[in-house]
Amino acid sequence: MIKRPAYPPRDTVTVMRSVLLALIPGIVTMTIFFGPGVLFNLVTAVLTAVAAEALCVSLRGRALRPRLRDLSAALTGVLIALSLPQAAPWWLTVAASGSSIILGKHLYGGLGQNPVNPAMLGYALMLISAPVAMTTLWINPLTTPGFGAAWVAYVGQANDALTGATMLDLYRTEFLSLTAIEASDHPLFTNAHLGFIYGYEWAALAYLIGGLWLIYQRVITWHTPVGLLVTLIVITGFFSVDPDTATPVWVHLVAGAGIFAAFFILTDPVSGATSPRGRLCFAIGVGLLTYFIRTYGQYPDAIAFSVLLMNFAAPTIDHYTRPRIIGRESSVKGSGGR
Amino acid sequence: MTDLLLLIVSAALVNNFVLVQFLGLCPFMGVSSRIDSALGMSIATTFVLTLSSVAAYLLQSLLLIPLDVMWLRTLAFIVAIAVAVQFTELAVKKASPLLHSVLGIYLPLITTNCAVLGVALLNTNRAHTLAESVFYGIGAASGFSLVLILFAGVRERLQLADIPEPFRGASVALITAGFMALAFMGFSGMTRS
Amino acid sequence: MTLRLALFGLIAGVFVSVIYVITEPMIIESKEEARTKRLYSLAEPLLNDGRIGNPVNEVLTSNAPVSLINPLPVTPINDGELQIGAVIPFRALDGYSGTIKLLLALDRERRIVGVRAIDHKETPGLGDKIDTRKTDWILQFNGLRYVDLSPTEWAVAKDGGQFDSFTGATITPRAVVNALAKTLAYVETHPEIVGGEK
Amino acid sequence: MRLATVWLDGLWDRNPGLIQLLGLCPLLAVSNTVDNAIGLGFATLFVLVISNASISLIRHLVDEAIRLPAFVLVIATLTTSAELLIQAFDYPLYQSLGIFLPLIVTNCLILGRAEALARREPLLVSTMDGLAQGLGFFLVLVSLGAIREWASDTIILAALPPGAFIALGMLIALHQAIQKILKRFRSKPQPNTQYRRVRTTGDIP
Repeated sequence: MIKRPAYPPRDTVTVMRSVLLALIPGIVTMTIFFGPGVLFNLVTAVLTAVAAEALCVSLRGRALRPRLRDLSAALTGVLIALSLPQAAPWWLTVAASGSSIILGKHLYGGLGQNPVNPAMLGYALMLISAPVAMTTLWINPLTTPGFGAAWVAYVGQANDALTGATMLDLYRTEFLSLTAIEASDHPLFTNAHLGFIYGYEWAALAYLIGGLWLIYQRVITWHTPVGLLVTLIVITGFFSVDPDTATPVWVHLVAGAGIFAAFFILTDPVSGATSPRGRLCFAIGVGLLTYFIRTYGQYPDAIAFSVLLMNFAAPTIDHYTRPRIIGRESSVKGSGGR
Repeated sequence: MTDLLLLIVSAALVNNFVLVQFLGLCPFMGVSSRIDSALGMSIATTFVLTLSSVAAYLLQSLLLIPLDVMWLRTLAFIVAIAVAVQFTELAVKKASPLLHSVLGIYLPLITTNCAVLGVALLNTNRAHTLAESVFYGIGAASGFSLVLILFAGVRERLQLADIPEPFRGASVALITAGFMALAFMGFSGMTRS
Repeated sequence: MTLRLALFGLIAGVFVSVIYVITEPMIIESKEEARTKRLYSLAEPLLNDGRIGNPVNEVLTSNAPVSLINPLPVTPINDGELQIGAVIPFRALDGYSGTIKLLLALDRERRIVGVRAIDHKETPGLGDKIDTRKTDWILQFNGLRYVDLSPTEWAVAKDGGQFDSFTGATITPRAVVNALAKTLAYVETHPEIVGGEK
Repeated sequence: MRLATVWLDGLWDRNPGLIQLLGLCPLLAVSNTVDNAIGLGFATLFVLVISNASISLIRHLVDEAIRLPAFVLVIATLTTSAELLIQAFDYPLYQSLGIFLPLIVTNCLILGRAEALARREPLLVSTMDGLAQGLGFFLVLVSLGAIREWASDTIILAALPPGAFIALGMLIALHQAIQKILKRFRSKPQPNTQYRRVRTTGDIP
């Protein structure tokens, strides 16, 4: 195993390997509850990502081996696979992963130069382009499919009985006429172990463990995950005065991509803000936007949009929070004036 | 009051003037290579946009409708905008020469910023009242300013990137603006009007 | 120089005015033709015999559903002197993204001739399938009368009704079907709107 | 020879839509369907040709002080006329073009050609330039419309705002790639790219 380094690891391969290792508990839990579709997605997305990376690098006539060995394409593949619906057909995974790498990364010259998070860009592109597949093919963890059923979904004929909308979506569409008590009679709540939502509770816990390990390893700092999760808890708590009309706090926290994103998506060092204060602003921004888009927007899980929006805000945040080098610029912080 | 605030949110985020309604793209692409110049352009545009919203409303309700010459609308509005820009320039010059040296260069550009004429036309198309016109103008201007400044920040960063040759310059800028429009689609459907 | 500019302005004004005077009658005709064409695609069978009358504002009774605006602008369709049907606007207030505006054409027996969504902000690829430019979903109501089904059957299949919704969106088709049913129920009790008798 | 350059510039080398990035607003907004694209393309072409011609005719009558307002007046007059004519002959087109029909007034391309060329050149060259630039704009608008309409059957994104930006960005990349290949075959060096850009879009320090 990797020892706890005394200083933050600078080398890309080490960082990527740590993040991939930290995702293992999440992948295992997801597979247990949501079936082998998770693994199909994973293999497809990683293969597509690596192939797209190889294609782009060789088209530009650059050296191939160092790019493939740094694992960054594979990590993008894993992240996009874990964000997609578990009963996604193969073409959706291929398109999402391919567009992440080609449009999100190599259009801007490859590793370290992308202004937005490639995985979230791929996700958002698919959500707009194939909204039916992206919103209806989520596996209901109470009816985990076997290998056969998962394969059938993978080739494009998902069984309606196994799939549906996400929990966040159900709150927006189906639970509207119910009281909070009636809504919590949903089998996904009554079967849950930790009182959250069946299946999602263990997945969230697994991502949390992986994420905490990353902080312990000093691969990521606490600012981003704490910023996002605290903001999400505070704002959803603030607005859930009337439990009959508001989606409960724990659903916001556990049912969507909240914890996964807090540790593995927002922490992308390239497309986020750079200073600790900037990262905190970035994460708080994502939290606020997520709440408002989830509550009032047209598309269900808002993490991807919020991350993209804050990615675009990151350079401006940096512009105003970056510690200035003394003597180089007159540093009137926050005013931007010259 | 809530309605008026929603009008701002709608014009600034949900139906962002630049990224959703495609207005004011020329300055958006032209003046967004640095945050500081974007900031100057934003302030100047916000001022003129609000002023011309009011001017267009008055022109329409005091002149065009009573005389029943609505078909002269385009002609009348563009003249009003040109006058508003000229007026702003003079006023700023008198009030603060310092401000004029900062904003002066942006002012002539604003006459042909289609967002300014666009906001006037949309106000009349949607039969906005005076208050609604003003708030719609403010919303449009803040939406324009927001994306202009954010995009300038992104473009400062892109200048350092090793972009593949055919995509350099306008191509990558437009595609990135497209991704920004994609992110703004998260806001779609937020105001229910 | 200002004088010269004013002269330019004058010439411009005169030029535009001349064009306006020439085109004005054509514009009125063209506008009317566009309106007829839009109604024609909705109420074709009725318009084979009938002609579009002038819109009238019908004042509704207090029990009118929210799907109808009051007073209701009704476009009658006449065959000679006799009214053989009407086109009425209605709306569904509970779409996924706000109000969906629709048009409904009924014959004098209150049979649906056509329904169209004319303005909505539903999600592209999901809720926008109510639009005839995307799918034919909304054509399934053609030929139905309100009394052909029981009130509980006037609902989407998910709510135990007769009408299939489309994959991915529940809210939008539900909103349309419910608003349509309420509108039809009201017209059933006020048949004079479409030129019929009780 | 002079006219050949005018045509080559308008259609390819300095295409208004792909190189000068003028008239971006209508280009992106109205390219959702081919019909709209053709309608607005023609309207713009009409205004551009006649405005170039008339500005060339009055070029000795205007001096520095009233140049800009006079040009705007000419363009606004022509735009209003185009608006009225389209209403008279194709009302549904008028409705689907919405505010982008009156917004031809602020299309930087038109004022740009007036400033850069028509106010100095004789009638024939100015008219030809208007035709060439307008046709260049028309072709980009219609191809963008065709691409977006065709792609939107399978990719919903193509019909939506982000699709417009991305499709135009891709077209520009294609143009730049082809231009690079063409460069190798052309014997004479490229025309000076430091053209005087119109103040409407110029990059400001």
